[in-house]
Amino acid sequence: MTAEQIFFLLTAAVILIAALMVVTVRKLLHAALWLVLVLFGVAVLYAILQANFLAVVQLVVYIGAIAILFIFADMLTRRDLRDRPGQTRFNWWVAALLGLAIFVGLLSALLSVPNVNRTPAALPTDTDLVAALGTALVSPQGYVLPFEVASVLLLAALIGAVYLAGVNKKS
Amino acid sequence: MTFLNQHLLTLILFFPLLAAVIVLLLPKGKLSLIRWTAFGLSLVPFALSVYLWILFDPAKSGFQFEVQYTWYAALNSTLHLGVDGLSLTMVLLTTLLTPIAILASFNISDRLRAYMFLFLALETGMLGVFLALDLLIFFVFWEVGLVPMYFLINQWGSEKGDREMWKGAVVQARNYASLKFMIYTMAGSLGLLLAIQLLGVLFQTYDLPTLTGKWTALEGTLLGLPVATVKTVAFWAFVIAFAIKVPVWPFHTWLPDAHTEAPTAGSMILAGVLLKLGAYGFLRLVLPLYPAESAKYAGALAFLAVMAIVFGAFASYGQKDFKRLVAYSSVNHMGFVVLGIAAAAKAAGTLDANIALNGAVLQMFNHGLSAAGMFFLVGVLYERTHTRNLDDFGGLFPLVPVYGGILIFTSMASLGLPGLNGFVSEFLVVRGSWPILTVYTAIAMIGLLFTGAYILKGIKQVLHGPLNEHWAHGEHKLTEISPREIVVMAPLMVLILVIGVYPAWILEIINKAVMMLF
Amino acid sequence: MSIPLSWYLVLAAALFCIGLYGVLVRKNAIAILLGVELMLNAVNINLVAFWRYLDPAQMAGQAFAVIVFAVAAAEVAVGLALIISVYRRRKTVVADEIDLMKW
Amino acid sequence: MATETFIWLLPLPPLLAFFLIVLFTNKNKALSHGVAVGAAALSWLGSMIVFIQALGVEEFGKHVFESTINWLPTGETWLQIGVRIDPLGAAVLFFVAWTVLMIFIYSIGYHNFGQPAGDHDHPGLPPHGATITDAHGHKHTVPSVEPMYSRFFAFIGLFAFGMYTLVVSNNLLTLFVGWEIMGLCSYLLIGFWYGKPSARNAAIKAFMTTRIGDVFMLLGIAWLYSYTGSLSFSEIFRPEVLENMGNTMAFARLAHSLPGVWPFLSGFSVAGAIGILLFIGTIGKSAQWPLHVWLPDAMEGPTPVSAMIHAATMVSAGVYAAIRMFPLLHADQSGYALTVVAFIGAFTALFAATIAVAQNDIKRVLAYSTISQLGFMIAALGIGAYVAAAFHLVTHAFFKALLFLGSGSVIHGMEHGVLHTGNHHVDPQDMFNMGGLRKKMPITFWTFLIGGFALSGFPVITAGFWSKDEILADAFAHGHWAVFITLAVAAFLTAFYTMRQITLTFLGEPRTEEARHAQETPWTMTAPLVVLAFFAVTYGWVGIPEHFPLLGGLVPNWFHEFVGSTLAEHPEAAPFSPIPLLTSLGVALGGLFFGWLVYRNVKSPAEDKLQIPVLKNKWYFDEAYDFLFVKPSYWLAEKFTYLFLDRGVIDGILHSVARFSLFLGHAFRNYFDKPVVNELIGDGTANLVKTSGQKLRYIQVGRVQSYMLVSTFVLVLFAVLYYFLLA
Repeated sequence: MTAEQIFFLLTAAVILIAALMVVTVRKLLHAALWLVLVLFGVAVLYAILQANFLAVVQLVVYIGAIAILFIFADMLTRRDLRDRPGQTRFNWWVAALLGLAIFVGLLSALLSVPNVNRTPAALPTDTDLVAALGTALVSPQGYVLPFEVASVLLLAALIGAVYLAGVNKKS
Repeated sequence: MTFLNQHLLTLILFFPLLAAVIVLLLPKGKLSLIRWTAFGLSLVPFALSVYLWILFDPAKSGFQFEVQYTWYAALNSTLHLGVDGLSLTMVLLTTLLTPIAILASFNISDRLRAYMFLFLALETGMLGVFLALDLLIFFVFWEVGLVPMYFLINQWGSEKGDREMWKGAVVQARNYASLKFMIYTMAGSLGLLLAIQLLGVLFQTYDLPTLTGKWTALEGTLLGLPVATVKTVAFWAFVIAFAIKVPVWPFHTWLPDAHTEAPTAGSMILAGVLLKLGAYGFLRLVLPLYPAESAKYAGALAFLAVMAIVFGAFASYGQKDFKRLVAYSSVNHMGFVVLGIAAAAKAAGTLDANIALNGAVLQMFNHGLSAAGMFFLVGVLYERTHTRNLDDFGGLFPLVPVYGGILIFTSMASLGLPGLNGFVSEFLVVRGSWPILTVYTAIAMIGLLFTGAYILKGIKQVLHGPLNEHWAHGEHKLTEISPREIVVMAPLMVLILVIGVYPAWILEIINKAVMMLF
Repeated sequence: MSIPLSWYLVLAAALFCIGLYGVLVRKNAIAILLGVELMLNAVNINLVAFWRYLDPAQMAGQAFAVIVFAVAAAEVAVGLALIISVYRRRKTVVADEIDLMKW
Repeated sequence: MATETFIWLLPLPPLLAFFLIVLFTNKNKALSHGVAVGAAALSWLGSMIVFIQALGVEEFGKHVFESTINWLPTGETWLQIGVRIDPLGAAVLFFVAWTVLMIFIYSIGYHNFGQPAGDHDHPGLPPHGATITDAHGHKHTVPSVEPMYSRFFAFIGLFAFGMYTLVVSNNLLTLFVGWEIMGLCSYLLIGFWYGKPSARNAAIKAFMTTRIGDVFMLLGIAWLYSYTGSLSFSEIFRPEVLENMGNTMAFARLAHSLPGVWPFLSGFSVAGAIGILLFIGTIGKSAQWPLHVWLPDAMEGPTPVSAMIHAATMVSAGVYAAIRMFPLLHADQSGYALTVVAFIGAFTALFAATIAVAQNDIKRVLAYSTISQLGFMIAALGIGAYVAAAFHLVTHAFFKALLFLGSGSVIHGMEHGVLHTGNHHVDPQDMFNMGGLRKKMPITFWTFLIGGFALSGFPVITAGFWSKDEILADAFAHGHWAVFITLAVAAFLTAFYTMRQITLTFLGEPRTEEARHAQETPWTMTAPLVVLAFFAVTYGWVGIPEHFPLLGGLVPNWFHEFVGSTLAEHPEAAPFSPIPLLTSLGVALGGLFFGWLVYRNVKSPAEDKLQIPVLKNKWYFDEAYDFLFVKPSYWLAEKFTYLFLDRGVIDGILHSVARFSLFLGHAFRNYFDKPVVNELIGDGTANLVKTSGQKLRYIQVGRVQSYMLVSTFVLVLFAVLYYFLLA
């Protein structure tokens, strides 16, 4: 077992524990903070995988924007659940069983990938991976279409969010 | 010019449809604009078919001006058009009668655009049958022609009159007539469709020239039956479809109803062209495809033809309704066509058969002229008096001398007076059939005799007699035939006379075609 | 560098199922969205891992990971906006109480 | 221009006149009759030129004028039509040209040209007279002009065209064309005053009765054409063709299958059968028994003129056609065909003469007389007397035309009288209303007398004597006793009723006020009478038999030589015998004498002892035909064919099909569609869905997570199923 593997297992443990906390803690604000930890762990994984750009984006977008958004939303609505007893629905065990079943299914599916215990492929030495990603995203031979669709989606989400969350002054 | 020559048939066939659409696009209220546009546009196919007539080379065998377009490749059916002397005559008749019929319907103002649209669409339908050299196309146009005529009878037919089908079931006469016309013809064509499909599936083509040789040469078994049996069944399927259309006795009873209830121009086209579709079917399909069966069953066909001639004449004589009288005369006259065809079928290839067929085809053309004229004249009277009952007329001659003269002239053509066209064709049919079907021809003479009887009855009941005071004065005053109506009659009368005096110009083309075909 | 691919896959599967569990059992609508985020991250791990282990020259894995980011951002934005909007009207963020369309 | 080409033009002027009048000049009376008479004159002139040229040709019978053109394409060959003038044609053309021209001229006067329009005249009714005021203020009623004056000339123009066409034809087809066109004109002219119900019925009767004959004739033509491949006379009368037709049995198959049943019919040769079919056409056209009924009624036409067409020219065409077909009839080996012809002719001659005796209408007497005289010709033909038949045809045409025009003149004169007295109940055609007209109408009287004597066969000077004598001589010479006796009796009756007519009309004293005021007719009417009277006398002299006592040989028997040369075998003139001569002298003079004797003092029909009902009523043929044919055919047409067969049976079957379909439809709807399809399947499904939906809606709790739970559960379930069942 190499150091790298140990590091990976530690990170994985952090991620999973934090994730479990996210779905179980009573206080939503704490859950959001646990989520930050999960996200951070994932960023570490990206780094291990040498997807440096994504690791940075993960930090900036997820932790910096999305997680903060959750915290704000929680604060805006926190009055509500403060006095209620459980944060978990009555049939949590059904969900847990189902989750377990799906986990088994996913495992059996994922692990049937040929040569599943392979080691990483060699990185191309002559190219800058970030530049390659950028080119791939905007070149017609690459993924400009999904990219553009995503940008349209974002725009739509932007407008939609403003419209939904904004206060309608007339009513 | 090259374009015109190469696509002449296509133009003739589809121009009326184009014209129909154009008429539909005109502003609604401009009645005279619609009338004149429809009339003017309908002259174009006529001009084209006259041009076709001029270019046509009677000495060449086979079809001329052939064009073939892909149409339904999956079924191996193509839009294959072509003319020979037979179809050329019919095309000329159709394109001649349509403008005349349109001119005859200038008095219509109710839903005029739709009326003219149907008329022009009808022309395409009829021309399609005459021009098609592909069985499926033939059938399509055969059915297409029904629809406009159905609506013309149903919507613009005579408004008065009921028909009791059986005790308690009284329907409006024009509904009854249009439905009977439609259902009867369609019922007849079911067998035709099946038989066509049989041929098409068997040979993987619907092309008539290709099929003819293969089908007639077919031997052995088919569908588990001897080919001869299958052919006999298919033969009768064809014959019944066409016999209903012609119509041959006893399938004729739709005709008096439809002709009587149709609007004047509708009756003209119905008698002038639509009936010819059936006879044309006999000539174009039945005789070439079933030479052996035709010869075998010619006697039966001749029997039915003679019944049509005799009973058609009798029934016509027994009418009190002027239009119905003329309608039954069509049964009588078309009987001669079928008699000629039967004779030709029995003795194909002989001189007698040739003469009989010449007569039959010429009779088709001639009946188209005289029947259209007669129906128009009945319509002229009906439009003014709103009655067709012969008992209401009588003594009209002093009131409408010009009309009377024209009526007598046209009646005489219908009667088969020598010197007018009807005689030539009837003489040829009788001459051709006599050595082949002697007894039937002799019996048919009873019909010829009663042709005289009903024609004279018509003239007597309408024109002759003491001056009719009812129609002579006041609001009922009968007005003389108008210049427009004379213009409608003029081309018909001229052709009637010209063919009667010198028939060779048209018979030469028919004769050559008949010689090559059979 | 000798972490097998399967480790990533197992991790991603586990994360996904935890997220799913969160989505299914949490009462708070915001918490449900948190679960969704977990699931999306699980997917992204898979995408990047496959990119790295199969063919790094092909940028498909990374590119779609980027797009998943975008979708996640959009989802959170709209989702939270909806929740806030509902909260303003009904004074609740409990998903089970937002049941106007039942029956 | 070659004569052959010229002949083509002969029929055209009247046709042109017809179209000119119909299309352009019908408003102008003078122009119309000018055109018509001019056309008739042109044709007359042309005919005379052709006739004279024909006389100049040596052996004209072998070198006829003939010209043909292609008319109808029939396969590889053509049906040819053409013109031909041979000796028979020339002889007929001669009298046709003269009589036609005379009719045209006569018509001007008869229709009162130049008189004012009538007070109450309608087109379609005879003119009733006009009232005019003269210079002194007196009112007179004068004859008024015919309202349809121009139309009349158009019709007779067309008629003349038909007659000329028939005469110049070299083939049966154009002969038939002319024949039928005349039939049409006959119909139009009989029905000229279509306002009179009797006229319109008579017109139809004439057309239909002759059409019966025409239909048979058409069959004969078709048969002849298909047998010989031609219709031209020169082709079908070639000796080898005739011999072939004469020796071939017509009904061989019939005779074979029914041996001895119809020996008479099966004995016919093709030539005989075709000949008889064509001859039936003649029976109709020439009004022979049993198709004679139309001709007397045809007198409903404008009095003398159309009557003349129906008595002198058109009906002669029937006999002409029969004479033309003589070689065919003669070729029949069995001889049955000629026997039939002889029987019909002789019977008609006698039969019609008996009716003529009892008629009071001046025209009807002449009509029956015509039937009878045509019977003479037919009988002559039947016994093989070809030339005699043709000779009587020509002479009869002249004197009968004369008599008819004369009778028209008489009627016209009487109408003057009627207008004068104003008593319109007096029938100007009834001979018992006349009497003593010889002083009032001298020209008419003398010409009528000549015509009457010619008809009676007054010896030596009249044409009728020579032609009738020749027929009797032939019958006697060839031993046809039955025909001889029958014709002799008929000739006696002829002389008798002719003298009765002359006596009642002209002799004695006027029996009515109207007859007293009768007037001679204008020159346009009397001039034709004089012309025709001339021929009625002189035409006989061209055919005096060579062996006739005293006169024989003074003039060569030109007619016999000329017309006889038409046939391939020149017929022998009958040898002279005193018995037929004495017979014809006896019956003619005797008949005339008795006619005068009996009727000189008769004043009214009541005193007429010969008004026997059976003769008066024409042997009840009209009634019998009405009962046997007309009424049944009407019943057959309306009741049986239309109402029973078409409306009842055929439409009944169709309606039954419709009814059965309706029944099926109703049954299907009521017993399958409604209970099974609608209720069980249609409504049932809906109800099932509705009920289950109502039950199931309670699981729609509106909780997002519950839905997700369920869907996840199902997902897992399917995955498990997939895994265990399919993978």
